[in-house]
Amino acid sequence: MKKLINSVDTVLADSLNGFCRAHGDILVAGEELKFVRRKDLKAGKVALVSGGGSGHEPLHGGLVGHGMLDAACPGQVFTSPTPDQMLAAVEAVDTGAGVLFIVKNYEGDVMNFEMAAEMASGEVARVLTNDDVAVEDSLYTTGRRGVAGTLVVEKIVGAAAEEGRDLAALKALGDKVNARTRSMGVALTSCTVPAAGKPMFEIGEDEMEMGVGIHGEPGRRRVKLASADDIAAEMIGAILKDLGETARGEALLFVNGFGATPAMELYLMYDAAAKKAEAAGLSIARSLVGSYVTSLDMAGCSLTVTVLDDEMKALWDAPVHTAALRWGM
Amino acid sequence: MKKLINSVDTVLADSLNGFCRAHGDILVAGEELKFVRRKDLKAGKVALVSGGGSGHEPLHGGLVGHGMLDAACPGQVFTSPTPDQMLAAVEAVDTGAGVLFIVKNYEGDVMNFEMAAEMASGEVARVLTNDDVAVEDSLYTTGRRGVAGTLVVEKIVGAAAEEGRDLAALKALGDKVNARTRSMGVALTSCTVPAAGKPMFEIGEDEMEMGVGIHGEPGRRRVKLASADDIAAEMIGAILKDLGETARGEALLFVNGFGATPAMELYLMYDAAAKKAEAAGLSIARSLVGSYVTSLDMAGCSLTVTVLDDEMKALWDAPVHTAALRWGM
Amino acid sequence: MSETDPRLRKMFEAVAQAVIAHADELTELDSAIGDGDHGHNMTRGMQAVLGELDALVAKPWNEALKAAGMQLVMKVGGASGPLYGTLVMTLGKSLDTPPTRDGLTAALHAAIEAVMARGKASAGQKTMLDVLVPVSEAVSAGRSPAEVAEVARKACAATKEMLATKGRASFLGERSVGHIDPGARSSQIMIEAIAEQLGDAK
Amino acid sequence: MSETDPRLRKMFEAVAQAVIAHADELTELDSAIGDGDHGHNMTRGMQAVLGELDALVAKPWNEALKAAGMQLVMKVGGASGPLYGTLVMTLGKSLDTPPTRDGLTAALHAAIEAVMARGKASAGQKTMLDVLVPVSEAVSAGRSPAEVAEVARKACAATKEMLATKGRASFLGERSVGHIDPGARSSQIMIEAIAEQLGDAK
Ligand SMILES: Nc1ncnc2c1ncn2[C@@H]1O[C@H](COP(=O)(O)OP(=O)(O)O)[C@@H](O)[C@H]1O
Ligand SMILES: Nc1ncnc2c1ncn2[C@@H]1O[C@H](COP(=O)(O)OP(=O)(O)O)[C@@H](O)[C@H]1O
Ligand SMILES: [Mg+2]
Ligand SMILES: [Mg+2]
Ligand SMILES: [Mg+2]
Ligand SMILES: [Mg+2]
Repeated sequence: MKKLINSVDTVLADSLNGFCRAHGDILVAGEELKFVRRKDLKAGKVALVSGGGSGHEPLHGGLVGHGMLDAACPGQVFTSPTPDQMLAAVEAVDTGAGVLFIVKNYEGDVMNFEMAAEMASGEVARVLTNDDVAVEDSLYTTGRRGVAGTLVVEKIVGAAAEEGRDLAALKALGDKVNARTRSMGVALTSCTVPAAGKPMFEIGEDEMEMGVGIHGEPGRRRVKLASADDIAAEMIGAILKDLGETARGEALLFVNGFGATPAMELYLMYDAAAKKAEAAGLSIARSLVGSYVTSLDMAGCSLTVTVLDDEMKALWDAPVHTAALRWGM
Repeated sequence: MKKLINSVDTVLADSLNGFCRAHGDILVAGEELKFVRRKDLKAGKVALVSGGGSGHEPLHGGLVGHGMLDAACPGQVFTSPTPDQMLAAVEAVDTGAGVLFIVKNYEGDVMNFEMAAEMASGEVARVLTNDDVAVEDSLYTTGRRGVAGTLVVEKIVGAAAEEGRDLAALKALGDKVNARTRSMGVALTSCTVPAAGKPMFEIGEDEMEMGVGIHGEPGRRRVKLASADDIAAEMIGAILKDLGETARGEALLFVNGFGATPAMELYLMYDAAAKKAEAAGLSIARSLVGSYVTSLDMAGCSLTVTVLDDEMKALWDAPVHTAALRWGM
Repeated sequence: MSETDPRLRKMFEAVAQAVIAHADELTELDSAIGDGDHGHNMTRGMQAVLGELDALVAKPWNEALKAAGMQLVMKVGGASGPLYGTLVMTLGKSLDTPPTRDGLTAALHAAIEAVMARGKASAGQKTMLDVLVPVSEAVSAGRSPAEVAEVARKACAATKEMLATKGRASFLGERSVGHIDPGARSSQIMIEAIAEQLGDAK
Repeated sequence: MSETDPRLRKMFEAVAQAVIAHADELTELDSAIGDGDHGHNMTRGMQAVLGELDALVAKPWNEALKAAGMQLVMKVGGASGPLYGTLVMTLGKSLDTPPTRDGLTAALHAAIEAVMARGKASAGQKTMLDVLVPVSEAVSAGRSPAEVAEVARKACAATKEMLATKGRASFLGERSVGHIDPGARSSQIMIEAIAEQLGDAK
């Protein structure tokens, strides 16, 4: 395992300390690093709290700040945070207007946030993200995973929260954004969890994993490495098929790197994906390209399409100031 | 070689097309992709033009926009652009106030920009960046390389150009920022140039290259993999030693990923580096953490320290809107 | 601190040590069809319990189990944290103290119901429930500790050929077949440790 | 288009093909002590020359060289582009047409001076100049094409033990020793191709 670390036991704390130190102008760390929160809270605003296993940086801590989250709870690497973390975060950021949890659909995350909601004293609502089309959404399974589309939900709902909307309205908006968002991922390499010290799976020089999530788990299929155009065609095809009738008009196209794939390749994938999406009749009105929802040091990327309406577009454009996303201020 | 590409011959064009497509709100591509320029030029402003081999994305194209560059010329991967590219860029962005070339100190870049300057009709000045302390700066050699510190020069000079300063003043400012900036890099893996198809060097699981540049060239020494704290201590030590008396007061600390190192590790390195720099008496007033000056898919990072004064700090804080750096607007 | 029942310390220690001793294997199993953290998660929880052991064993059985369950909830994380936490907390809530065989049967039943409710799952989905449910049935049926352990061993092995429809492994679809479920294995390890303690105590 | 001198086409073709045939080797050499692009850079330039060949060979020697040099400047990039471009352009500017032996000697001298000025370098720094300078001296001394090619071969081999103080290889310090310089090798390949042509022409 080749990583810039001090020891496997301190990776998370060392990294969080560096993160809070580098962004001390907008962020503060909670006690025992249970959460990271905005420095300046806004009284009367619904507080947005997210979190999940670590290893997906900058998600979620890098999305805390004006116009997005109020707090994020980092679990151990690829492990949901525990309810005491969410409780401490709620305690710290709830200014009386209630708290909206934004939770990626993994049973661990769902149950830990659920227990926290049961234990919390104030009002708590939840938006569950499940944008990954690689997982079949069936009544008989856990349902789809929440992946990179979570960032889009957090941005749009965050902007609406900043406007002063109430908890019920924000939950409804979050559910709507999630319903209009789909993602799919491909991995060229595995990733290495520091504590494990070796890659989670072996993969040949000419192979890729189609339909991976963001936890180094194997995908749906192991296939031969294909060209960027073919990969984009398969992923955009699956996304648009799943969106069905919703896939019309303007869209946001988000190409997300998994951690070890450089900007050169991400932009190349953006080109391939945008062409496919436009050929299918979508108009790409907004775009985001970069490594925002990562899987440690995995090489590969995911594509996310969010079908926009005017409200969502305006909220996407609204000012944001976090460690990872910043514009308009 | 595992990359998200269509073919080795089209990597650069495909990636540039995606880049210009994704940032079409602020950028336009020049004919034959010879350069990328700002969409909106500002008459009477000195034009800043940079460029260099590709494979360092988002440098330089990602730094084109309000408050930074007016145009960037992308060479082939790790190969300086050719004078016709700079000439075409100058032609496109010179509004009459002259052009400042910002050139990283490599003989290829130096000579190609020099030939372009000789052929250009308008007024052209040049700032040469050479922040890499891994290379001994001797009268008998090519001198130090320009690496990640180039971004700092481009940001600060770009902000000053926006204020309307003239060519001579901007050149002087660029030289000053460069003189107060030092960097050093470490690589955990090699990188793979698409056309070559295999890593540029072999390296063991327990080894690292200390003092690497950004072109996959071997560093000064091959050593055993060390802890983040020890790596940071060596790099910050070399940087501060080289800065000598200049290293006092406030500084910008920039932790730059080489392309395959995720945010988690970069923030961990930031923590280690900031502690060392502060223990040596510097006060870290500004910070930047991310993969901005990359070396394709190399794992590793560089540390850059720029000693700030009030003017530089204000210019660093000035609004900027590029693909890779954005704040205040 | 006085100990209400010396068996309690032995029980907690035996379970924690057994899980910790098998951490690598659990992580290995989770790497194949999950995200490779089950061994670490369980170890973190068991170490928290060991760290609080003196305080725990000063409590009566039911209070000790409630507190240990809360430790698991707050320390394990992932899916297994809330599930094992709920299991142990509910055991504590439902158990009479000192425990009787009938009380244990009822409490185990209640605890497994709580796990099913928390995880919206049932047996047959390739999870820890595929060990816990048959174990509970064997206990109800009056089987000996050694027999119960044997039931757990078989039930765990049987998860290998199952298709996962709950937990992360479900994301793999058909590819989940052919691997033992990590949570089934950790359940079996704990049951075995308990059975050994009860056997010795007999 | 009429050709002013049939030797011109043969000369350009021979040089371009020789370089392209050795592209992998040049890239290999550049990977060891540079950035691994020399073979690609040179191939790009040579293909540009071949692409313009009909137009080039319609010009007289000096104009053809000037135009070919400009092609190299605009297509090769890196350090070698401006250097080889300057070399060939200056050859064109300095050469009488049709070329004479004395004229060639003087033009080669001028061209190498121009390369040294462009690159602020001289022989002994582990660059193409370590081949070009002795070759120029051998030409001045009246050596035959075969002898000049032999001088180039030896000079190229001698760069192996040199310490680089110019070009990317200089960043490596002592680690640059033990590898042949890629630019020295490309120079040698071109000289050899030219010498063969001149030898055949004799
Ligand atoms: N809904 C559920 N009901 C019962 N058990 C479950 C459920 N989801 C997951 N599990 C169990 O949890 C185990 C995984 O635990 P762990 O790896 O610690 O958490 P995570 O899956 O969040 O990484 C699985 O092997 C399975 O036995
Ligand atoms: N200043 C210089 N003077 C003469 N030759 C040089 C100089 N700098 C580099 N070279 C030659 O250029 C060669 C490298 O060319 P190339 O790899 O195409 O460019 P780059 O070094 O920019 O990648 C070196 O091997 C060396 O022979
Ligand atoms: Mg997990
Ligand atoms: Mg080069
Ligand atoms: Mg797991
Ligand atoms: Mg080179």
